[in-house]
Amino acid sequence: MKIHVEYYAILKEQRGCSQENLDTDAATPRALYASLKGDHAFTLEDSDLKVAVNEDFASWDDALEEGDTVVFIPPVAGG
Amino acid sequence: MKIHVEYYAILKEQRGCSQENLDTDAATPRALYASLKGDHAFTLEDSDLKVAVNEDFASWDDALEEGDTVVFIPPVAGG
Amino acid sequence: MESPFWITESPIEPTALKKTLQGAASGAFASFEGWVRNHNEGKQVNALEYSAYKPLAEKEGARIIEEAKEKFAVEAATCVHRVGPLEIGDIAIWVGVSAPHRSASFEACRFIVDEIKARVPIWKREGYQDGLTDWINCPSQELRKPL
Amino acid sequence: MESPFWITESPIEPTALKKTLQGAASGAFASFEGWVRNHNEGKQVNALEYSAYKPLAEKEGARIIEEAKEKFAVEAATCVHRVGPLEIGDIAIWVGVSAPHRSASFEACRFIVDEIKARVPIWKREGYQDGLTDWINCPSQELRKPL
Repeated sequence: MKIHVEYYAILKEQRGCSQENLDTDAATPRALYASLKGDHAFTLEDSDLKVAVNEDFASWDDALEEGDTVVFIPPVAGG
Repeated sequence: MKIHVEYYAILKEQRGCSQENLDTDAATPRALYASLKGDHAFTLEDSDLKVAVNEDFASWDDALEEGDTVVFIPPVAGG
Repeated sequence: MESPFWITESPIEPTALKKTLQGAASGAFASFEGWVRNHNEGKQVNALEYSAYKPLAEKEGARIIEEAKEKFAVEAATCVHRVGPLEIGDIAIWVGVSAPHRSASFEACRFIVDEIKARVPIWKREGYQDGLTDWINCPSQELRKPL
Repeated sequence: MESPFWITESPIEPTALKKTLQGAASGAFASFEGWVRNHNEGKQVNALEYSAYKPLAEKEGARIIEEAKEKFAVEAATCVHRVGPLEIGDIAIWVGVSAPHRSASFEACRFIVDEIKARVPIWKREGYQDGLTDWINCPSQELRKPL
């Protein structure tokens, strides 16, 4: 399944890029993050993050669909 | 005893002037206001007002002294 | 040190006032402006005038700012109140507070506005469409005069 | 209708923003500015950068403003957040709320700032005098890179 992932803030720094297209077996954002965390040694746990799918907040166990854009959201610090 | 009185806001309007010098027997601001209220038909009771003597808040029963400046302060409405 | 509270007859200039509160240690700035409204308690306001007992107003206003600095972790605070005839939309009061953190800036700003409205000898007279006027917070007069 | 919340890379101009909130029925205007400080948690900050996930940040920010309008008797409210490299003293966030009465203006302004800090995907990276950097609110990294 083809998934588009965008990286921001500390994840962008740790991944070394701001976005990529993946071909993945991960059925949910949770599984996708687990796989990426293993590949890239991300320091944040999924419990530190929120997740967005297609430009809105989503649940970690929602089913991913072909062509979805996924963004993992590190702890925010605006203001 | 010579006392200087300044009038502001509704009291200035009801008195028809902004200040005057009085020769009065009133020993306290309370007595002075009672006398002025009778003379000029002020609509406010002393319980509606605060009083200042010589540019700071004072008590209604403080003793007035020769040359004091007295200001009766209607309910405020700044802001 | 200049007084942190004063009465003015000139239009209030928030941008210039804010600059006086800027310090490199301040991360938060809260401010409040009181604007002249076109209505009050259901009546159409078309003229308005503030007056003050200036020496005591400035003394009491400065005390309020000092109290705010004692109560809250504030960097700097200023308040200006305008008097004289004002028009709809004019700024009657400006309060600005800078602080290291936002909580203190909000709380001090609110405290200053509330205390000034309650304690400082400033009065407001409104003129209405029917030609009558009211001294706000004073019992209504039998005889009303045009503003 | 324009969105009441947006992300910008340009300097924030409070005076122009405030004008958009003026209405003849509003008597109270509360605003908040977040300024870049020269220190954070005891460390000297000499560089700072905000970044945002812009589409979701603007969507979530607009939701917060709508919530504020539902919760408080507000006339109008706007918030702008700046991203990119900022310098000490720059405005990172501006929130302005006009309302008929001061309570609602203060409470809505505070609510908006608090919710934006908690919910909107914006990140801050600080650079310190020792050359190290931190992503604020993220566990420290072992390997730190210059900003």
